[in-house]
Amino acid sequence: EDGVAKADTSQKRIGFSNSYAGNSFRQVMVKSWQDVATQARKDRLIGDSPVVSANNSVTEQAAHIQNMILQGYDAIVILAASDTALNGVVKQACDAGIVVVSFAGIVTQPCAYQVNYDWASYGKQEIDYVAQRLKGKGNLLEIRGIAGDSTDRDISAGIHKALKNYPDLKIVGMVYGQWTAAVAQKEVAGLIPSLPQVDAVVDQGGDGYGAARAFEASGRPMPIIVMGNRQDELAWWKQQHTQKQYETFSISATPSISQVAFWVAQQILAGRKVPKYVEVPLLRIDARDRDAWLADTPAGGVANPFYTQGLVVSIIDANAHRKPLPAIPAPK
Amino acid sequence: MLDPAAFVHRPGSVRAEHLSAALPAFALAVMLGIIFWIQPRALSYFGINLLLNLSVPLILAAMAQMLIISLGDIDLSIGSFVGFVTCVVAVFLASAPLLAAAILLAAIGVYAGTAMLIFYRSLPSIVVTLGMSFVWLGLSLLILPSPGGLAPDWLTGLLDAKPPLLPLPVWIAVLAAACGHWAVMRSSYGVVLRGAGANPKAVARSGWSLVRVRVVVYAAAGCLAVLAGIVLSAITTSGDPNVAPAYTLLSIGAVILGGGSFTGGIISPVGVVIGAMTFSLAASLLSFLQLPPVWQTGAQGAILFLVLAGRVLVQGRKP
Amino acid sequence: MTCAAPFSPRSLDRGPLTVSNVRQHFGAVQALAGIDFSVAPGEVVGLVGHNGAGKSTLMHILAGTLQRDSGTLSISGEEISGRYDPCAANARGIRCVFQELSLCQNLDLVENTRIAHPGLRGFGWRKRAAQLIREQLDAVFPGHGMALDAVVGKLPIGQRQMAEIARAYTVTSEPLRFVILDEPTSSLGHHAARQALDFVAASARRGVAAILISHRLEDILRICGRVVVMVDGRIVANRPTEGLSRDGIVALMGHLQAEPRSRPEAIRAQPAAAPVRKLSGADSRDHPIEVYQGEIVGLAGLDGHGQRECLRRLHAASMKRRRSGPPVAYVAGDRQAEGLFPLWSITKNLSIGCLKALRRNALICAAAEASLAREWVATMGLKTAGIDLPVLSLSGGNQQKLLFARALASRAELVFLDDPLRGVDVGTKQSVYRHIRQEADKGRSFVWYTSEVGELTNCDRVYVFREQRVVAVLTGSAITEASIIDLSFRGRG
Amino acid sequence: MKRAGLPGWCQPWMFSFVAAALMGLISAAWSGRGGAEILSVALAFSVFSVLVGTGQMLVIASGPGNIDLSVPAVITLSAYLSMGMMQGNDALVAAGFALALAVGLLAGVLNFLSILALRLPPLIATLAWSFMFQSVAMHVGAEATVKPPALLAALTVQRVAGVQVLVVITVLVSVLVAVLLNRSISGRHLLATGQSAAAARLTGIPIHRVRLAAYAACGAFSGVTGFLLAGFTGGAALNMGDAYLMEAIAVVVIGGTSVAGGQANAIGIWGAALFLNLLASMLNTVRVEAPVRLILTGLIIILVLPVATRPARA
Ligand SMILES: Nc1ncnc2c1ncn2[C@@H]1O[C@H](COP(=O)(O)OP(=O)(O)OP(=O)(O)O)[C@@H](O)[C@H]1O
Ligand SMILES: Nc1ncnc2c1ncn2[C@@H]1O[C@H](COP(=O)(O)OP(=O)(O)OP(=O)(O)O)[C@@H](O)[C@H]1O
Ligand SMILES: [Mg+2]
Ligand SMILES: [Mg+2]
Repeated sequence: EDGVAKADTSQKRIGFSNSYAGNSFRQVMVKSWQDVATQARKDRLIGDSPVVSANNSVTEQAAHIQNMILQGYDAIVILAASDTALNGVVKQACDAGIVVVSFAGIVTQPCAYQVNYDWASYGKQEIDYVAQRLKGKGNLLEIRGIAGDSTDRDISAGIHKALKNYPDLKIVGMVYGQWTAAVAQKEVAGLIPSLPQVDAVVDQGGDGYGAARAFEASGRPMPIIVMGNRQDELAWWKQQHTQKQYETFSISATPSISQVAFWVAQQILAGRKVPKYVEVPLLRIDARDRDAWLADTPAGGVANPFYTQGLVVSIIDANAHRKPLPAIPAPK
Repeated sequence: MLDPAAFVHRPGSVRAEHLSAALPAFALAVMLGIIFWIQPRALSYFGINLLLNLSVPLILAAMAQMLIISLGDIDLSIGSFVGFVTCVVAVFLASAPLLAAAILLAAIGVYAGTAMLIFYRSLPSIVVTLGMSFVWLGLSLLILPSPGGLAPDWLTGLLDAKPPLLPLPVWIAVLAAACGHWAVMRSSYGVVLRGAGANPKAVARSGWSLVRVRVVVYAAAGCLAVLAGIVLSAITTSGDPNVAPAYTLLSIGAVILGGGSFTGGIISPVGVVIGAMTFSLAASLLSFLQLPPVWQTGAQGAILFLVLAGRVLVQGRKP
Repeated sequence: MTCAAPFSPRSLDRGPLTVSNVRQHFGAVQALAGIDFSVAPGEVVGLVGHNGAGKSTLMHILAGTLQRDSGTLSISGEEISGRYDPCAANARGIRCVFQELSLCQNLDLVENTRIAHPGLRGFGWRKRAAQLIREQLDAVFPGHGMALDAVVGKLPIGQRQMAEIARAYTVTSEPLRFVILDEPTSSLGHHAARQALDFVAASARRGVAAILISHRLEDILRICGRVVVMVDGRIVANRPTEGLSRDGIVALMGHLQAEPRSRPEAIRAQPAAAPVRKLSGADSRDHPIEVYQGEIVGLAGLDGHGQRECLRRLHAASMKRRRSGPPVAYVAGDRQAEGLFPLWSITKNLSIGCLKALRRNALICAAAEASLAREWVATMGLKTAGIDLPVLSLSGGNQQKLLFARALASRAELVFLDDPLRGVDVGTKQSVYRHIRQEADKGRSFVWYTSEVGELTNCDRVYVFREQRVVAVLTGSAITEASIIDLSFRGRG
Repeated sequence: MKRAGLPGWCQPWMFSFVAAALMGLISAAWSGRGGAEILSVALAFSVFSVLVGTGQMLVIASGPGNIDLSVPAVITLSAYLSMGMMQGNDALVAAGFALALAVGLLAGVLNFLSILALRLPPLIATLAWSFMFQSVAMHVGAEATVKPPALLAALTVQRVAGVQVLVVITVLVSVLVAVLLNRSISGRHLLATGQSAAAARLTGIPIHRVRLAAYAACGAFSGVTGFLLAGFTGGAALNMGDAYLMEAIAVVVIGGTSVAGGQANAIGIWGAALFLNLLASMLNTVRVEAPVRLILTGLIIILVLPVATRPARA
C-alpha cells in the first residue's frame, strides 16, 4: 500500500476553497497551490484545479463549496473559516461522493480528511525553548491570535499545558494580536507601560516583528521573542544577533501546507489509502539554519518549503505507520 | 431627517419609477442566467436548492436590518448577534430547549431595550449598536469559547425539506418578500412605522408613541435576526461566534441595493429580499467564473457596479 | 392602540375651549406672558399678531405638542390637570393644521390619513382611508385633481397644505370639535384659499369651531366672527370683526397704516437695453419672459398653471451661466425643504449667501459676520433673542424674513422670489415691499412668484399664466388684482 | 437647543477626553506605573485613527447617506504602491508621500464619480471600489510585506524634546481642519450641503464639487495614513487597513459628528481615538478574559461615553 499511487488522475478536478486571501501568508499559500497545480498538470497528474477565496466569511465559503459540488469536482480541498460551521456543506459534498480534504484548521465533520499541524506542540516548543533559556524562571507575555478561533485555542492550550512543568514561568500579560504585525504592535505597545519586566514573548506567528517594534519603541530591554518564520522577523533576528548577540528561535506553519493537501487529495483520487488524519511537521528554524532560510525567503515573505509529491507521500506513510515525521530539509 | 433634495417636485414618468424598482430583480435574473449558462447542472431542483439555501439567513438578517434602517437608524451589531444566536442554538437547543428559548427571548428583549436607550438618551444608533456588537461577540465566546456544539437534528432536518414545485429557499424568499411587503408596506401599523422613520415629529403629533414604535421595530428586528441565526445554525449544523460578521455589511448593502435609504422611512421589503439574494449570489458567481485568485475580490466590486449601473439607463442622467 | 387614556366623548357636551393665564418661555424668551383665551363651539376666531408674537406657541399648547409652563386649560368644561398630549387633544376633538406642515413625505395621502387616525386599521383600512380623504378633499377643494397614491414629498407645497387641511376635517372614531389652523392658506393660491376658508366657515355652522391664524387679514375678515390680536406674547385686543376693517386690525397689531401704494407709471426698463435675463416660451406662440435691469417682474396665474416652474427654469438657466451672467439669489417659500440650514445659527444662515465679502485673509471674519447679521436683523426687524441662537428658534415668519435678508445681503443682481412672504406679518410685508422697491431702484432685478395676488401690484410687469403658457403681459397701472384674476381665469380670449 | 445643566462652553463631545483620561488613569492605577508612557503610546497610535477619522468625517458631514467604506482598501493600496515605488530608498520618501497622496485622491475621485455617474448609493459604490482597490493591492505584490525606507520608519517615531513629531503635526492638521470647517468658505459650503442639499443648491453652492472635494479629501487622508502606517509598523501588509473600517466611523461619531450630515467636529475625533486606544490598553492591563473584555468594551462604549455626554432630551 505504501508509496506513490499511480492510477491515472489526469482528468480529475480538485477545487480549492480558501476562506480568506487578505494577508500575505494566505497569498503565498494560494500561490504555492497554483505552483504545484501547474506543475502537476504539466506532469499529467491532474486536470483542473482552481482556487476560490472567500472574504473570511463562513457563509460565503459554504456557498463556494456548494457551487463546487454543483460543478461536480472530484475532490474539494478546504482551508476552512470555521472548524464546525462548514460541516453541513462538507457532509453534502461527501454524500455526493466527493473527496474532501481540509487542512490547517480542520473541519470536524468525520467524512473529511484532515491535513494539519499538531498545534499544541507549537506552544510546547515555545515554552520549552523559553524555559531552557530563562532557566525556568521569568515573566512572559503571551500574544494570542483571534478570540474564538480553534487554532488560537489549540496553540494557547499547548502553551498553558507546557507551563505546568515550569512553575516559575509566569504569564504577566496577554493580548490578541490577530496574527498581524501591525495589530500586535499596537496591542503590545499599549500594554508594555503597565507591565513589569518581560523576559520572553510567546506568540502564534506573524506577530513577532510587531512585538519587537513595540519593545524597541518603549526603550525596555528586549525580551526573547519567539519568531514566526517571516522574512522580516528572521532579518531582524539576524541583525540583532550580529549587533547584540540576540538569540531566539522561529517556528510556524508554512503556507505551502496547501501543497501537502493537494498531494493528499491527488493520492486519494489515485487510489491510495490515506489515514483520515495526516499530521504535517511544523517548520522550526534554529540559529544554525536561520541564514539559509533567510537567503531562501523573498523580502517581506514567509519561509516556505516546496512539498514534492515524494515528500508528501513519505509524510502520509509516516502517519499511516505512526512513525516520526520526516524533517523538512533546510534550503542549501 | 429627510434629505429634501430627494423630494423636490419633478414630474417623473411613472414608468421609469416602476422600471427602476424592477431593476434589482432583473439584475438577479441576469446573474442566475449566467450561472445556469456556465453550469447547466445548477438549473435543477437540487441545483437551485444548493445555490440559494445560504441566502436564506441573509434574507432574514437583511429584513431585520431593513426594519432598523426604516427608522433612520442602523444596526452594526446584527452580524455578531446572528453569531450569538448560532452559539445558543448549538449549545443549548438540543440539551435544554427551554433555556435556549429563554436566552433568545431575553436577547430580543435586549434589542428592545437598546431601542429605548437610543430613544431616551437620543444617542446615535451607530455607536450603540457598535458597542452591542462587542457585547454579543463576548457573550457568544462565553457560551462557546471556540466553534462547536451541534444543532439539533430536527432543526437540520427542517431545512432539508423538499416542498413541491420549487426548492425550499425559493419558497422562503417568496414568503419573506410577501410577508415583509404586507407587514411594512400594506398593513396599517407598517404605515406608522415608515412615517415614524421619515418624520417622527409628525407621527408624534398625531398621538403615536414614538418609543413604542421603536421598541416594536427593534423587537421585530431582533426576532428576525434570531430566525436568521437559527436557520444559519441549521445549515452549518453548529455554532460559531465568528460565523457571520460579514452579515452586518451585507445586510446593510442588501437594504440599500433593494432601494432603501438611510434617511428613514424609505424601504422596500421585496427589494431587500432580492438585494440579499443578489449579494449572496454575487459571491458565488465567482466560483463559477474561475477568475485568477487575485482578481476575485475585485470582481465582486465589478459585479456590484454592473448590477446597479442599469439605474442610469432606466432613470436617465439626472437624479 | 396609541391613546392609553380612556376617554368618553359623551362627557363633553358643547362647552368652550378655554385657557387662562398660560405662560411659556424658551430660555430667556417669554413666548407667552399670561394668555386668557376662549373659543365657543361653532365659533371661528381669528388670531393675528406680528411674527413671533406667540401664536404658534399657543396653538402647540392647545394641540398638546408643547407642555405649558403654567396656566390652566379646560375643554368643554373639563379642567385638564394631568398629562395633556396630542392623544388627549385628539380624544377631545381638537385637531391642528400646523404652520410647519406635518405630513410624512415618504407616504401617500391615504397613508398620511391613516397616521392621523388610530382607528383606521384592520382589514380594508386602506379602502376606508382612501374614501375618507377623497371625500374630504372633494368637499373642501372641489376639482382639486390630486392623486391619492402619489408620495407626499412629490407634491408641491400648496397641495400638501390642501391635503393637510382636508385631513384635519376627517372624522373616524374621535369627535371633531375644534380645529386649529395655523396659517393654512399661506401657500394656497387665490382659488384654493377661498375654498378652504369657505369650508371652514361652513363647518363652523355645523358646530366645528375653528381658530384661524393668518397674516392675510382678508381671510380673517372673511370668515371670523371675532378677532384676537397678540403682541409679544400677550393678547392686546379681543373683539368682534363686525365693523372692523383691514386697517383697523393692522392698527390693533400696533403697526403703521399701510401707505398708499405709489408706483412709477411707466416701465422703468428702457426697451433699448438688453434684458438681463430672457427665457423663451414653451413654443413659438408662447410669450418669452424678459427681465430688465432694475425691474420687478411678477409671475401670476391660478395655482399650478406653470408660473412656479417658469421661475425654477429661469433660475436654473441663470445658475448654469453662473460665471458669465449676473450673480443670482433665490428666496425659497418652502423654507423647511429648500431654505434653511437647520443646524446653524441665525448668523450662519444669513452669511452663507455672501461669504466672499466677509473674507479676510482667506478666512471668514467672525466680527464682520456678526455685524452683518446684526445689521440685517435690525433692518428686517427680525424678532430674536440673539443672533447666535439656532435658526429653528425663530418663528415661522421670522425664518422667512431671514431668507429674504440672505438674498438681499448677497451681491446678487437678479433675485428670484418663490412666494417669499409666506407667513410674514402685514407690517413686515410693507417693509419688505419697500425694500424690494429700493433695491430695484438701485439696479437689482426681481422675478417674483407669489400665491397672493395682491402682492403682484408691487411689480413693474406681470406675466399671467394659464395652462403652462403666458396669456397676457400687464404693465404699470394695468396691474390690478382684478385684472390679474380676470386674466388668469379667462386667458387672452 | 442648549442642553440643560451644561455651561455654554461645555460641549458633549468633550466628555470623550474625560472618558479617555479615565481609562488612562485606571490603567496607571492598576499597574501602579507608567501614566505618561501610557498616554504617549496612545497618542502615537491615535494619530492613524485621527487621520482616517478626519477624512471620513468630511464625507459623513457632506450629507445623509454619505460614507466611505473604501478607507481600509485605500490605506493598503497606497501603502503598497508607495512602498513599492520607494523600494526602501531614503531619497524617494518625498516622492512616495506624493504618490500615496495621489493614489488617495484618485481613489476618492473615483468613488464620487461613480456615485454621481451611476447614481449609486455611496455605501455600495465605495464598497465596490474597496473590493477593486483590494484586488489591485494584491496584484501589485501582496505575497510579501514591503519594507519602508529607514528614513520614513525613523520619521514616524521621531521625537523632539520628548514630543512625538507625528503627533504634533496631526494635532495641527486637526486644528487646521476645525478652523477651515468653521471659518472658510469651503468649510461652510460642505456643512451647508450636508444639512440640506436643496437649500445649498439654491444658495448657489456647487454641491457636486463640494462632495467631490469631501471624497477626494477622505481618499487623501487614507492614502497618507497608509503611507505613515507602513512606515510606523514596518511595512505595507495586505490587511493593514482592516482595523480602520469601523474605527474610522466610530471615532467620527463618538467624537461628536452627526451621522445625519451637516455638522462636523474635528477636535472631538482626538478624544474618541484616545478613548478607544486607552480603553483597549486598559482592558489589556486589567487582564480579563477575551469574552469579558469584549463585553466590557461594548458596555463602556454604550454606557460610559454617550450617557455621560448627553442629558435626556428636553
Ligand atoms: N423652540 C424654541 N426655542 C426658542 N425660542 C422659541 C422656540 N419656539 C418659539 N420660540 C420663540 O417664541 C416666540 C414666539 O414664537 P411663535 O412661533 O409662537 O410665533 P408666531 O406668532 O407663530 O410667529 P409667526 O407669525 O412668525 O409664525 C418667538 O420669539 C420665537 O423665537
Ligand atoms: N430640481 C432639482 N432638485 C433637486 N436637485 C437638483 C435639481 N436639479 C438639479 N439638481 C441637483 O443639484 C445639484 C447641483 O447642480 P448644479 O449644476 O447647480 O451644481 P454643480 O454641477 O455642482 O455646479 P458646477 O457645474 O458649477 O460644478 C446637482 O446634483 C443636480 O443633480
Ligand atoms: Mg407661527
Ligand atoms: Mg453643473
